[in-house]
Amino acid sequence: MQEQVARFVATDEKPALPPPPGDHGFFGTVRKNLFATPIDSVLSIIAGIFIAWGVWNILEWAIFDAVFTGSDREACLVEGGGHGGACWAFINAKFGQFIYGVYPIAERWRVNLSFALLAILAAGILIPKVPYKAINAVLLFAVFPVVTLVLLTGGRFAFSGGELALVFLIAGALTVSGVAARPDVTSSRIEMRIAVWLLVAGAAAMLLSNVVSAGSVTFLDFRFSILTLVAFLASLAAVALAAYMAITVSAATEWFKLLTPVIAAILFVWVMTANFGLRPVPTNLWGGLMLTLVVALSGIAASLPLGILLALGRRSDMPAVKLICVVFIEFWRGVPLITVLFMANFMLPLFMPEGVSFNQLLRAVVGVALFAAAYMAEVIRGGLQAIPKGQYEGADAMALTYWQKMRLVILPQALKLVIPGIVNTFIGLFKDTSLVYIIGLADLLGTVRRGFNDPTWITPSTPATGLIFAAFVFWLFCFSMSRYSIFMERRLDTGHKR
Amino acid sequence: QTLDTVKERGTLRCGVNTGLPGFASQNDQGEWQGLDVDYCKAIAAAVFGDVSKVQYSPLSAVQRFPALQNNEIDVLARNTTWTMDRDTTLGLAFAGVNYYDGQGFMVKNDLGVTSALELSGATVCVQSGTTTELNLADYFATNNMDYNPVVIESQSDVNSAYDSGRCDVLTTDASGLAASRLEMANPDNHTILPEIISKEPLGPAVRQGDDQWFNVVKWTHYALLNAEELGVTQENVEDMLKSENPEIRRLLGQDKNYGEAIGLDQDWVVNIIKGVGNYGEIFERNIGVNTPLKIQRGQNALWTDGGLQYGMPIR
Amino acid sequence: MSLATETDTAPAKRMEVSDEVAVQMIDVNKWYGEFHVLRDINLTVYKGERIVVCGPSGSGKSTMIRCINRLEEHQRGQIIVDGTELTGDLKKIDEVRREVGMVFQHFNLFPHLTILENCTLAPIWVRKMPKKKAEEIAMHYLTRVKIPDQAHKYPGQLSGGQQQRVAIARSLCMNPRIMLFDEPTSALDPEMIKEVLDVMVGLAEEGMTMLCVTHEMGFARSVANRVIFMDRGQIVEQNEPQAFFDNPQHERTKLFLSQILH
Amino acid sequence: MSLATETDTAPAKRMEVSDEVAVQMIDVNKWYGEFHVLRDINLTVYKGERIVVCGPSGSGKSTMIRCINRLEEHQRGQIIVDGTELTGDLKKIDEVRREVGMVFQHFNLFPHLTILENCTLAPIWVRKMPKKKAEEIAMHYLTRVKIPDQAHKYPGQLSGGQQQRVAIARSLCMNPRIMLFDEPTSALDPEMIKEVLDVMVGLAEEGMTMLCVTHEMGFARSVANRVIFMDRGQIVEQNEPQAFFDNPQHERTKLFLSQILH
Amino acid sequence: MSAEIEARSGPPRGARTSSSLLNDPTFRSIAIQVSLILALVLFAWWLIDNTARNLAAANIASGFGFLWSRAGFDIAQTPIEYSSSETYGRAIFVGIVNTLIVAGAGIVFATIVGFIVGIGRLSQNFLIRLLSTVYVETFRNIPTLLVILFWYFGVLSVLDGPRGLEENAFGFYLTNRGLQTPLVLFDPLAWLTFAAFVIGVLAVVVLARQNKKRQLATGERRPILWPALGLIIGLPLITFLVTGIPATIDYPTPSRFNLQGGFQIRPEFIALFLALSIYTAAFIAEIVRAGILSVAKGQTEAASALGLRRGLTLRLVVVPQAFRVIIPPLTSQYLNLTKNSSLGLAIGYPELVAIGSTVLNQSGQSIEVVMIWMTVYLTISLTVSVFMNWFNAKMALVER
Ligand SMILES: Nc1ncnc2c1ncn2[C@@H]1O[C@H](COP(=O)(O)OP(=O)(O)OP(=O)(O)O)[C@@H](O)[C@H]1O
Ligand SMILES: Nc1ncnc2c1ncn2[C@@H]1O[C@H](COP(=O)(O)OP(=O)(O)OP(=O)(O)O)[C@@H](O)[C@H]1O
Ligand SMILES: [Mg+2]
Ligand SMILES: [Mg+2]
Repeated sequence: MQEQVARFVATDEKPALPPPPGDHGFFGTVRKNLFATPIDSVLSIIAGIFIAWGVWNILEWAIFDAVFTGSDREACLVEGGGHGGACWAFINAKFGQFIYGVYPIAERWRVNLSFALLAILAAGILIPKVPYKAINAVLLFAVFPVVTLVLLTGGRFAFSGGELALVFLIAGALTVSGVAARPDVTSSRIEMRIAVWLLVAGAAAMLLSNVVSAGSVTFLDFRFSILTLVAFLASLAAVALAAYMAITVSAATEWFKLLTPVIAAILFVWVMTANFGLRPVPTNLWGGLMLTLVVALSGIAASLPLGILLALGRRSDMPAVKLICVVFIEFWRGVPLITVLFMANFMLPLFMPEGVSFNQLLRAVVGVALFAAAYMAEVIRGGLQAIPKGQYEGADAMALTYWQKMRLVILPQALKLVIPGIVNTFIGLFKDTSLVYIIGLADLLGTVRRGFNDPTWITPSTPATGLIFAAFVFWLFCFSMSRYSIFMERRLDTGHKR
Repeated sequence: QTLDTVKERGTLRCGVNTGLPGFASQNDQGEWQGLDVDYCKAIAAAVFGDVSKVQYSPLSAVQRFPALQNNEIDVLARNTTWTMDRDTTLGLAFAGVNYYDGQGFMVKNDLGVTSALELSGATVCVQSGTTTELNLADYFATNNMDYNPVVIESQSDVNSAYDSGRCDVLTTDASGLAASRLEMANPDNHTILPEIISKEPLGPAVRQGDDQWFNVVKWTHYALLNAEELGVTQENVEDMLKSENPEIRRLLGQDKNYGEAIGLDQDWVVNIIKGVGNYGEIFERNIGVNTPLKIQRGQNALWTDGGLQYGMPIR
Repeated sequence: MSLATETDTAPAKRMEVSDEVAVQMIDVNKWYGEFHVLRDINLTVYKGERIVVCGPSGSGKSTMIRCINRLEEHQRGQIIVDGTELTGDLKKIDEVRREVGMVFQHFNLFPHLTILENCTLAPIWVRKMPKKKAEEIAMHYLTRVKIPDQAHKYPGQLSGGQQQRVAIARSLCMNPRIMLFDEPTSALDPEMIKEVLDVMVGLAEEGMTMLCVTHEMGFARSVANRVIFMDRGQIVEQNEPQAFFDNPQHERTKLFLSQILH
Repeated sequence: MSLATETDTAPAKRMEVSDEVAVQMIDVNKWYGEFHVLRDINLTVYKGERIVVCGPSGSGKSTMIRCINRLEEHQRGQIIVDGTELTGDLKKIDEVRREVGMVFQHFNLFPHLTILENCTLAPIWVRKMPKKKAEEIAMHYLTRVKIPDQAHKYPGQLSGGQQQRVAIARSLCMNPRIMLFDEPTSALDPEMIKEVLDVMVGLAEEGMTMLCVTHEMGFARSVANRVIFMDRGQIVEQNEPQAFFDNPQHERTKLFLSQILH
Repeated sequence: MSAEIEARSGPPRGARTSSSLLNDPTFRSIAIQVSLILALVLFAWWLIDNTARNLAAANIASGFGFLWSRAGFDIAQTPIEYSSSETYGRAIFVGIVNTLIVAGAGIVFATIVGFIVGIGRLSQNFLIRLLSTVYVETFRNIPTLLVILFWYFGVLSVLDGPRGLEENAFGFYLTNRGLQTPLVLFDPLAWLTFAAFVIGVLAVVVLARQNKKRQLATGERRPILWPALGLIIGLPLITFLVTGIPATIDYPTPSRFNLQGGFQIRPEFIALFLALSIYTAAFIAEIVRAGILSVAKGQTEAASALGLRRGLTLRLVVVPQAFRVIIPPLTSQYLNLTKNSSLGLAIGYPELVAIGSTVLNQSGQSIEVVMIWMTVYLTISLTVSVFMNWFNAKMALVER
């Protein structure tokens, strides 16, 4: 008996056959998905009826009973009281306001131009196939904000001497550290040392100028106090020294690169102060979707770097640094955004020295950004924790410094890992911008609310129509962001597997 | 110092209501108009001689005081009631009363209510953080009546809650009621009850401790009143410059430079009147009987006409 | 491979195999969607037999043995386990599963339960045994796999080899008539492989019916009655281990063996 | 094990060892919390020496060689690498790390960088080399470990053996004087072990100073000058490979060798 | 080499020397921390100094004394005694209670909906899956505030008014004044019914314990659903009837302005409650789904292989493991819901922030009110986090 089965050698290869019908194809799928068990069948029928009912109601409201044209409430009023379908005429009439707020109609091309620039640059970054990612990123994150700011406000910002000095101090520090990082310049060279000390002196003067107010000097059309002037001149001198060093040691293209921070600073100041003949539009005229985007995007842009710093701080082994970051993060995460906005609105101005006043929009952005940064920090910390210890050791064994290790090895991996979390935070932040109405800014939702309180449009169906319109716009943005993040996640995931 | 800052900046920053027809609202072109807005313009005219040099900050009830305290605005002309508390603990200084008001009630006609005393058990819509809210509580308590408060943060939401039937009664300043009625889907369905339950002197306010700026705002107000009293109007102000009446000559700075004393030009009053007209003109243009609000001068008539408006003498 | 030399001296093969049928598969076919993963599988396992299944990755070994306790559903053909045919009938499936133990590559211990609880879970809930008795039995089998002292630890606290031994003990607690093993040692470090194989050899010596997917050729040689070689969803060759290893017939078997034994 | 026979015919040992000291450990002690993991370690490594460290799991082998480039901090005793004593001084640590290459069990390649970028990262940022030059050097070493054609792939796309070879190349790009290996082959499949050992043998033949924790006794026999046996945080025995394997002195060494060579 | 070196317990303590102070990591780290703290202290001092100066310049009073002065305004929903002559402090306390009420109710409802939808997303049934997915993707992607406004302005305020309503037998009325329901007023004898209920519950607990004991001893199990229901529902019901129905029901009746009597749930509460729970439920659904998916497939397979039925597998293997994964994010959603209840401000639900902003306006004490807000919310958050840490530590899977 055993002998029969014990020895067996296949003689022919069995062909791969198609699966039997019944659990396959259209009917198979339907049966498996809808009518696998009696309970399933009942559920399917109930759900099916519910869906049909829901879809029918939505269609009825949004299309069949809806009013598409009209110039005031009369069009959308239903005879005999009751409420009819959607009042799309209302959306139609107020569309401009929903997008631009009360931005002057003649100047709306400026907003459109910014939107277009944003769309192009963002597409360049977001679509994986488009080349020149690096340049694009610089344009999007460095050039675009300044250009938009000038476009939307009209520019002609007045820089105080202190602000100017600060800009140049930062530029100077970047230049000097750039030059010092070159292998052929040792940081012990006397010129470098002088440059560094000049910067330190400049920074000290800046700090002092906050406490001591001394004299007022006008230099290059800017009003300086004596101390800020000192700081400004010191930073210029440091830049000059660094430039001299750079020129002596390297080729022309190289030193041009080294001087980029200074050139950028000069350009920045010029663009911000120059008169391009744009009519100034104060921020309290901004509103609608445009304002929503401004708050959300600047909040996002500010919260990401801040979140990274906080996350690194929270993982630091220096107890004080860690404690400070923990307290900061837990504080912001523990309170509702509304109270943060109230705080930004009522308390921030009290914190500032006399005479310094913050624009209302800026305050909202500060509040939103700090709030989002705390959440971002936690997301990024999750990413940092997920990086295996071996990566840190590998970098250490290669003698990279702490910041090199973080910047070149750890953060790129950690950030990639938490893209979904970051995008979720972005989505949360985008949705949260709707709260800025609390401090009197008319974002998309705010304008819609003002719209349906407008006596010319008051009908029972306008609020629902307006809110659903706003919901749809928000949904569109958030949903595409989340889909994009899923897409990116998949892409990055497969890119590394073999 | 505010005056210097304003001059240096080149514009006056004026806090106004986010939208109260007749007092401060935006027309279809986005231009601001209303009684409070004209006060902003008047001050701008006094300082710059140009009514357009105003930057308006629409403020909600919650935002208005912090905005002033925090230097975001130079003057608050936002139908704000002058109370002792605000004058003292909030650090405000009221420069005068540009509208004598009182709190009233509005109800739907079909309720058949004719007196506020019939309102026991009603649901009342009121804006939060206002003196109105406090008066309401006091009024019902003193008259031993119940009510259900519905307290919402922005006036336009209060109005729409009332209009949609969430409340039976809407309460706010009588002038505000007149304005709110215009915002109803059907203004004719609503009645303003006769009772006025409080004193609501509304006026422009500035920060305490800056007497010069306080004087500018205060005397702009009195200049408007005096101009009306003396019959100086937007139209005839040029001619009036030649007037022999010593009071008019003093008002228009023909005899003595009163402007200098408060840091303004000699012809500051001329600029004001040229820009916005006198108090009566402002009133009639924005809220008077020929406007949709149809408000009588009443208490806001000049003292000479039996009202309360009394311009301090310029001399 | 050290195992081979050790256990060769006491081959389990000597034990007799009854001619009662434990598992019978007749023309079994299975598809994953469009993919034909098992093709006309015919296999009869007698009580007491120890069968080793080998073959290249993806050849359907796991799928085949998972069909035996209906972790996968076959679409055509018959599978009869211990006299019960596997169909959609839930009662019968339950019956079969109670009689068939299974050990997985990744142990699949329940991490939230202690070792002892892992072992008593099924006896208490499925066999409706009193807890005391279940624990006694569990301790018995844990002693047999040489880890009675770990009974109150959690799976996460044990090494891989220990976890796999617990998994075997857990299956044994249900007192199964047939044991299925799906690559029980391939997730283990070399030092631990031996301890697990030792337990399996012990089981085999006691006459348990076993179907074992493994690449441990030493184990196959010393313990199995029969070695089955699968490729592309078919049984390509089966034979006694001696003959199978020393004298493979099919081309594919030869290729496979040459790769695996160097 | 096949390696042993192959390379035995061309032993690298013939090369001369200088008497310059590369690494010197004097009475090194280390604790993890309360656990005394290195106990009075004394070890002198001369330039050009190839030392293999072996011993049971947990005996402190990894800890010892990780102390040499200060991935772990020792608490007592002195470690002098290439004339620089390792103290808390960050400058000196950086100096030492620049001179000492390290290869880990799990490769620790940076998965977000291509192979080439992995190799040029440190030369560019630490040695401040121009990118062009760094890439040339990297390609040179990648050619040497026989994977120049993979330069633009990502680590995740390579097999384990290839990854480990990249890891070696990456270390070599910094032009180190000493190479540390911590079980470089123990995470690899058997087929890949050889390709990595081949590279290491090549390195040894060129006279690189090497300290290598490994259980590949074939490699030790054919390449090492000296084999060190550690147990419980101490160096228990050290000797030339021939003598070490054929005639171990200490009880523990004998036991260990009997377990590992069967 | 031969002598075994003794293990010494504990490393030596003491300072090591270093060539340059700047390169000593300990020194560096201390220097960085000290300067950071110094900078922070300076910054804080600067802020406080500015604030003090600004307050003085603006002549604003400060301090918490205002909490004891008369509030003067009324509050719509007062779960605890309150009238306009009470203090600001009391008003704020009413706000806190209202916050807790809406948060509590919202959490319960959101959890129920969230679990149903989350399980629905894993359903075999395509239509159920579709419905759940649409639900989740819709509500996750629109702002909470919008959902709140939608319920309030879009749905509830377009309902009919309370006058001219047709009376209905049940006494439930949903109008633009909210939901009016009959209210049960108990007579003194009613305590017996409550006592019976408590006794019933206790009896069920005892029964369940005994059942479990028996099962452990003999392996047998008996269904206790029916006896349990009988004890919990039947016993009180019988007592209620026997004691002569000691309750009257107060039905709402139309009066001049509103419905009078009965129990009223205000539309502000309904809108906020519905919006918060529906919104949060979308997130909870995702958490539940992820939690269930996080239980490896091998676990269910192993359970099946042991002969456990699907129901038992879920109860004994999947749910206990999923819960460890679900609980932490679930709590943070609960916290979010609580924090989001502050949006009640937008529709006039008198919770902490809404009342706080009224107080802020009436008294002008912005700093103090903001501080009170922050303190209350931080207290809630921190309490929950402490609890969570304890819970996580307790539930953590033991690893080696
Ligand atoms: N759930 C599934 N859905 C679709 N295809 C599957 C599924 N499970 C397995 N397969 C495919 O079926 C084939 C056989 O799988 P099976 O796991 O039985 O192979 P195996 O012989 O056990 O291989 P290994 O040695 O890798 O475990 C493989 O090609 C596999 O990709
Ligand atoms: N970071 C750490 N904290 C506490 N104990 C540690 C740490 N790292 C290692 N140990 C312990 O120190 C001892 C020595 O570890 P080490 O890794 O040096 O051993 P090894 O000889 O390399 O062992 P293996 O062969 O397993 O790699 C072990 O008992 C280990 O558990
Ligand atoms: Mg398999
Ligand atoms: Mg090790």
